[in-house]
Amino acid sequence: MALTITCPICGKRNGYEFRYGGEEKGPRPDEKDLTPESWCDYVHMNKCVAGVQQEWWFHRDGCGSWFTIFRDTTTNLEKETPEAKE
Amino acid sequence: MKDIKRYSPVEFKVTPLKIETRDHWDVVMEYHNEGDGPWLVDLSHRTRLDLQTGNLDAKKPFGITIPATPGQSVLENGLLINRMNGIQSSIYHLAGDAIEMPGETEYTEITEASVFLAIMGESVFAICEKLSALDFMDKNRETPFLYQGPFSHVPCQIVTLSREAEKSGVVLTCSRGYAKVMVDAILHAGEEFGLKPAGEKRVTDWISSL
Amino acid sequence: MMNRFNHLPTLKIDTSEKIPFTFKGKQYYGTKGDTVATALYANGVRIYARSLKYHRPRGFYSMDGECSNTMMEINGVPNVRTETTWLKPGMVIKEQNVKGSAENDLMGFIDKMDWAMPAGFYYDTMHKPAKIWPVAMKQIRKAAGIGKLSPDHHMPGKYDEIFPTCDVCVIGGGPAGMTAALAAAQKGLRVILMEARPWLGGQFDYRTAEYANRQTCHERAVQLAKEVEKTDNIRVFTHTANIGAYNNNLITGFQIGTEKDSFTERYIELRAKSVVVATGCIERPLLFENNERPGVMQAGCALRLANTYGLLPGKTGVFSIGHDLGLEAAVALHDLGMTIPMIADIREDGQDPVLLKAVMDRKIILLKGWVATEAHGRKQVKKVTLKSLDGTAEKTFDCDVLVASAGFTPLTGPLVVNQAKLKYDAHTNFFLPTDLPKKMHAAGRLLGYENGLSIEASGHLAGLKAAYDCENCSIADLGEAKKAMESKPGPARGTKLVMAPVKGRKTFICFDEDTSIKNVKQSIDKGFDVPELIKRFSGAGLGPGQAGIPGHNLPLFTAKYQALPDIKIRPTTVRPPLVPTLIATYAGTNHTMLKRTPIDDLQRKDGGIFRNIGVWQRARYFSKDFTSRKEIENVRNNVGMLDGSTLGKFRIHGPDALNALQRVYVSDLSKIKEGRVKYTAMCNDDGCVIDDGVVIKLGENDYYFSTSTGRAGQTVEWIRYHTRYENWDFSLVNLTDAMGVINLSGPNARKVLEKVVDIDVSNDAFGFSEYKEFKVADTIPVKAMRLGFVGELSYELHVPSSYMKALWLILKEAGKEFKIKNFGVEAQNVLRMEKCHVILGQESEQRTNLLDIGLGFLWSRKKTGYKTVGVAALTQAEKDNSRLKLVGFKMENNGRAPRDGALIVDDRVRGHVCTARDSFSLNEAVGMALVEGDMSKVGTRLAFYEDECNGELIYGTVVETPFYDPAGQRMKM
Amino acid sequence: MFFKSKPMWGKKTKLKSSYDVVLIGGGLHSLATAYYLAKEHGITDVAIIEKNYIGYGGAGRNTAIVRANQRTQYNVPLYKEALDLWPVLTKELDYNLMFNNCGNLNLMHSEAAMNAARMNIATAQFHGVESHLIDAKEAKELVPALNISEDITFPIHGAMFHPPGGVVRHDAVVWGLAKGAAKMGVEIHQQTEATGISTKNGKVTAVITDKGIINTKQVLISAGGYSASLIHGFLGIKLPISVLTIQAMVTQPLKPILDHVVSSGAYHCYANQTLKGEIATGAHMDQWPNYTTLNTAHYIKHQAEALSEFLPALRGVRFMRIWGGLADMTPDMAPIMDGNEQVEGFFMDCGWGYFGFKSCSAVGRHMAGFMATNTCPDILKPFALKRYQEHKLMGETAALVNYTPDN
Repeated sequence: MALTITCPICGKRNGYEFRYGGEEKGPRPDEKDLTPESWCDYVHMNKCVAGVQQEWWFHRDGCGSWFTIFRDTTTNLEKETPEAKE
Repeated sequence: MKDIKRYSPVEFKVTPLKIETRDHWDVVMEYHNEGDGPWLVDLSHRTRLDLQTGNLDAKKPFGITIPATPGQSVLENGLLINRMNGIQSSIYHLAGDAIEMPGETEYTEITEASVFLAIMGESVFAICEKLSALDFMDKNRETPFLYQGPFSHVPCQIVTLSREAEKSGVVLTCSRGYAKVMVDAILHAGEEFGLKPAGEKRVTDWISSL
Repeated sequence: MMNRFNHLPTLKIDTSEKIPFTFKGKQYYGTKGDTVATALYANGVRIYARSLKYHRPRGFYSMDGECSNTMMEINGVPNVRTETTWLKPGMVIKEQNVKGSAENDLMGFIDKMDWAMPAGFYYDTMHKPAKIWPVAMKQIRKAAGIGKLSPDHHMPGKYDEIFPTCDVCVIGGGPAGMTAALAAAQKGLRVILMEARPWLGGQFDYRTAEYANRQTCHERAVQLAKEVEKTDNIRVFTHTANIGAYNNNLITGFQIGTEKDSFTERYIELRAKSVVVATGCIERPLLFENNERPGVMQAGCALRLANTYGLLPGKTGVFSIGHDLGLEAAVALHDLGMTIPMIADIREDGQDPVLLKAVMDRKIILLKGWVATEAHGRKQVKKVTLKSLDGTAEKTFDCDVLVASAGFTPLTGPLVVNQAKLKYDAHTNFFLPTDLPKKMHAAGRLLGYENGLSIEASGHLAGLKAAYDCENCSIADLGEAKKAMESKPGPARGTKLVMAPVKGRKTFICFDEDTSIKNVKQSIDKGFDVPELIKRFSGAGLGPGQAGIPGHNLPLFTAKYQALPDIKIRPTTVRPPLVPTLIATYAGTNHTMLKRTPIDDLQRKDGGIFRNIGVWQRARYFSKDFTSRKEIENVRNNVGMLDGSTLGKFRIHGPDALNALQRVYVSDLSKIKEGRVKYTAMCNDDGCVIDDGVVIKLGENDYYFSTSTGRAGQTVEWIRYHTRYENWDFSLVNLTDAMGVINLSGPNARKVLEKVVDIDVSNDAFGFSEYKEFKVADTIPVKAMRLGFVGELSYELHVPSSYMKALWLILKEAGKEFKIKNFGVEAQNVLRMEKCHVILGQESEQRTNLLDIGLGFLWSRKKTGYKTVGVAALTQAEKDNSRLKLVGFKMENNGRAPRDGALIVDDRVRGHVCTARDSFSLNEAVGMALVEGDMSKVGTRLAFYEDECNGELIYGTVVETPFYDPAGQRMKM
Repeated sequence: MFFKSKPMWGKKTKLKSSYDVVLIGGGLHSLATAYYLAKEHGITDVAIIEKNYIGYGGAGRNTAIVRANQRTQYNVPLYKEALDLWPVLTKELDYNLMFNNCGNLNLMHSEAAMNAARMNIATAQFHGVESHLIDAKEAKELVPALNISEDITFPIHGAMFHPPGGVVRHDAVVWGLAKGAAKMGVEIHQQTEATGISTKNGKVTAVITDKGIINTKQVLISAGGYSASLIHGFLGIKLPISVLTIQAMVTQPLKPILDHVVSSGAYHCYANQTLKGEIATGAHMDQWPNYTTLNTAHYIKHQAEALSEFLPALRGVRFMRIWGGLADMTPDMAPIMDGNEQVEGFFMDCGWGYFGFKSCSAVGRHMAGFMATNTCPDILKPFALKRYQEHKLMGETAALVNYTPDN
């Protein structure tokens, strides 16, 4: 397996240049509305999808951007859209 | 007070032949026995700037238009301007008279943040290939162009200035703290091709030939 | 020494040049171009090794390292495949895994003990009674393993690495691979061609049969190779084994250097847009009793011994084969002088008529539908029994070579490790790749083609498909190539798994692990009914040959034994590396990339003892006294200088700079005044402190801030991460390496500074927690802060890195009269501990938050609306009294300090010591510990349980903090 | 002459329409739970549902290292019990699990690391587990191949030496437990995939499989790396888990050269010699979730670079085979064991990361107790899912885990 990630700035690069930043969970919730459950849900809980998921990546060794991609966790290949299934 | 000196993080173990003192730096213009190339030159004393703003396209540093596409560079009057991303450019002063720091707050001087090296000569990409998986020969890129990526495991900015036979060469920067190990790694990789340290003059001549 | 042919066009040896080497302590000579195995063969060696389990004699069987038969120790390196290792002058070669010699192995008797060792016998034995197991285990360990490696083995040679990029990578330099490379190169693409042997040509290279139009295969190979070599945009890596293929076409391999190269071996990791796999075939072993007796060898092996290395494999050779290459080899070897009493061909029909005629012309007996059933001879083949497939007729011949080969096995490794699926194909009897990965193509013999023109047409087509992937080939061109391909003969019919009836007790399906077909049957009977499980249970395919011998036969046999339909025949998994690869080669150049501060050399000159701290190298001590007593006392009494350059340093500016800081820092930064230093902290979402540092306001929405050494690398990432949903306009510049930091601390610090600056640095003009910019000697620009981490009057001077040396030396000179000395990281650790200033990761851990470690005062509760990271967790956890709390403690009765890491216990663990020292400054033992909330009250007695204390506890008491200068006067003076 | 063989875990039977207990996953935790349900609680109407074959997942892919020198008092006793069970199980199952009690050396590369190790050692000793801090020279005496010179990236300061640890033949544990469980009536259904769990009024009623519906009141999901995805898919329960691929490999077999398990946190690398003579090594993980179990070139190179430094003799041996498995990592490096909390009758045993093998025997025993009595044993209580929302991470790791920036 050799992951490549497409950085919106630098293009397709070796996956090891990047850091994984977690499942896409939406914007930070407002702190005042957070219960222990909803806090935990946002901070710690994952869906662990075996399939295509939207997720964050940081181009650590490159341009320093945060961005999301769709990736099939069962093949480690990027997808254009969440539905793409080959 | 006695003479205050600024030091580059790079120290080549060869004898300088000609030294020029500039803004407290002792700049080696030429080393003894530089050979026929390829060469490695320390440019750490050369001014580098960071220009960063959400409004980058409105900026014209030193009257030069910043390339619109990230990864593209432009070389004009000895100044190399590299578009890094949507909001950021690096500016390298490669040759010519000293530049003055622009007054706007969007500029930050980063000369001291990195080690600045040039590798020149026909076999430069054979050397690079031993240290990085980045594709310097990518036909879809036009020189000069910028890579931000790992070189000898360290995140670098590498600008390919030319891929034309003996004019071939790159300049690269990485965190200053890596200077010694980076130079060692490059010299080690270049050994089989006869890579040798050279003085600033090689770069000045090279830049003017481009 | 055997006579060598020296006139064949296919030869790769130069008999005029002799190469000396040592084997079993004696000097021998090989010939230039020899492999180690062929040199030994030429010197009469026939038994190369003994097998792992039964110590059976083993000989030259294949040519490409398919099994461990010819593995030896060379120059101290064990398990070298001598068939694929070229002889070099002075090599020292030894046999392995023998008591005595391979010829006469004292362990040979084990071969007769196989009845006691059915598949998986270990699991059912040696554990009753329990105490025999440790004894038995020692014996097993001694018996297991093949080669010996000395614990102080030093690997000679130069190891290198390269990471090339290309458009098309072709794996395999045979006719299909070369044709593919040429096709892609003609489209203007950058092509890399990898070939495992030192020369191009593949199976064409050693064959003198006709390719087409009276040209021999060998001549064709030479012609193609010349064309490849003169094509500029094909880069050829010969003697380069492909070892891995990964998605997105990352291909790995390693190249063995020649005398001209600067490396012994080098690791190659390349990225290609498209890949063509043209790796060809190896031979599928024939299964019969004693099918691995020395003297039994594959057809290609016998042919190559003669044609490539000039060695006639033996005087008399019986052939039991299942393919035309076997017939071709028989004809060729006959012509070179071998007596061939008989060829048994498994096939009833389908032989190439030209070859049939050649066999007949030579009056060699050919029996169709016959097969070898047993090889005889204790150490070497002396005789062979052959039978008709129906078992009704039998013949026995004397011979010294038995060429045995059932069929071909495609080398699909690179495809399979890159996730191609294999499907059993009844026509070729191959596992053929079905779902090829994107932009990966297969060509040549591995698809079943045997006709030379077909092989090349398939190579050409694959080369164009690869070019198409690179958008350099039209659909029309592709269509034409496809048509050309279809006009050539299709894949050849392959032979099924055919065996004459044998019990299989000495019929080996895997040589490396001595797995017989009897063992496979036993495994299946026990419920291990799929090849993958049989592998695990019986060991078949797990040896150094990487399943080169059993890879094809095991699934076929498993299916046959269970009478499974074709559709259920499942191949075993292939795992990389596809060729065993030295750790030295994989490691390559192995650069260690660590950072040095701008005054690294000065610190070393001053006797600094360095340690890695994160990505940096830092001076931890300045003497061999690791208590750092002198350094500590000098800071407390005079003045010390610490290189703090590794601290993270950043500038943040732009319209939303303050917003970004408010998001990540727990303090309210809207209130910082210019000229002041604000100490604050960042938490993660758990409220756990991840970083602390200072923030300085340079102007409106323009700040300079510092981070701890460990966090510098992640700070930009962190701030951008936590603002990634906001469309904020702010700029971050990492100045960590741009600025060196000198920490000037101690009661004399001001006196030193006064000497080198022109401005007023009195306490009134430059007080605690204040920030100033000034120049030293009118030249060196300094950002100065008054801080108190070590608890003394202290200046933190931030200086452009190029000036660091100059300023350091100026201060050192100026401080001479005030007894200025270096201090290192350990001294700082103790000094700050006496002040109860925390170091993150030392006094904090994942379970503790900002409040737990006593930094709650940094949290500005009034600051709302910024979604500050960690605040939600702090609010929720605030009232939980069971959490760990950081406390200070002193030891009872002037006792010594507990060791760091000691536990605090009652009947269970209640906490642990973070840092504790016998303090020179205080003349008593003090420390900080994390304890459960109910034990955190001042006055609580703590019982310390140290490692190796044997239950003897020492005691201390929770006290008020800090220990040193509680009023904090010294740092403010 | 040859021993006559019989299928080790019984003839293949047809799936029934109901069982007292259904265990999803044919790995070690499931097999051990089944074994102890039958052995200690007399519950034998149990079905193990395995999509592939038993031991296909982590059970067959780990490098079989066992030890009990964890960091916290919650973990040490559990692993100690597991360690003590190997010889017991060998006897009970009449199957040689090949426990090689060779001891583990965990290398320390700085003064700070030595201090951190001291806390683990004190914790171990406090709980009656043997573990000692030794210096570099002593480490070299135990492992002569060790490079204790100063000129490597992470010079060795010493090691945490844990004599009771070692290596167990992982496949043997799978087959032995399966044999033992099957003998008492547990049914093992391989090539059977669980596709859902039915609930009614907050109670488990059935497990849906590709071979039919099974009515049951109790179900355990203990499917290694697949657990989190199944639990979310079947019941909508999200877990604080990231599923990563962890890789391991072996070299060609050698005569004895390494007598202990050697590991290094700084180098992200461990190595031990198997009974067959191969050097088994691994540890580095790619930090992004994936279910591929594929190996990476990056990893092999990393491993070679690390070994080249601290066990340089191994530069002369060749890597032979590499494979991958899944590790379901939690933020606090401690597992999640829970039951009857989210849904009545639903139990989970997951989040083991790469510790699942070491713990399987003891955990199976306690999970069996939990399921048989519907009362959580004290030893498992700290591992409940609720700890994450109560801000009570376990402390099994001191460091912040790195695989997401919001650790």
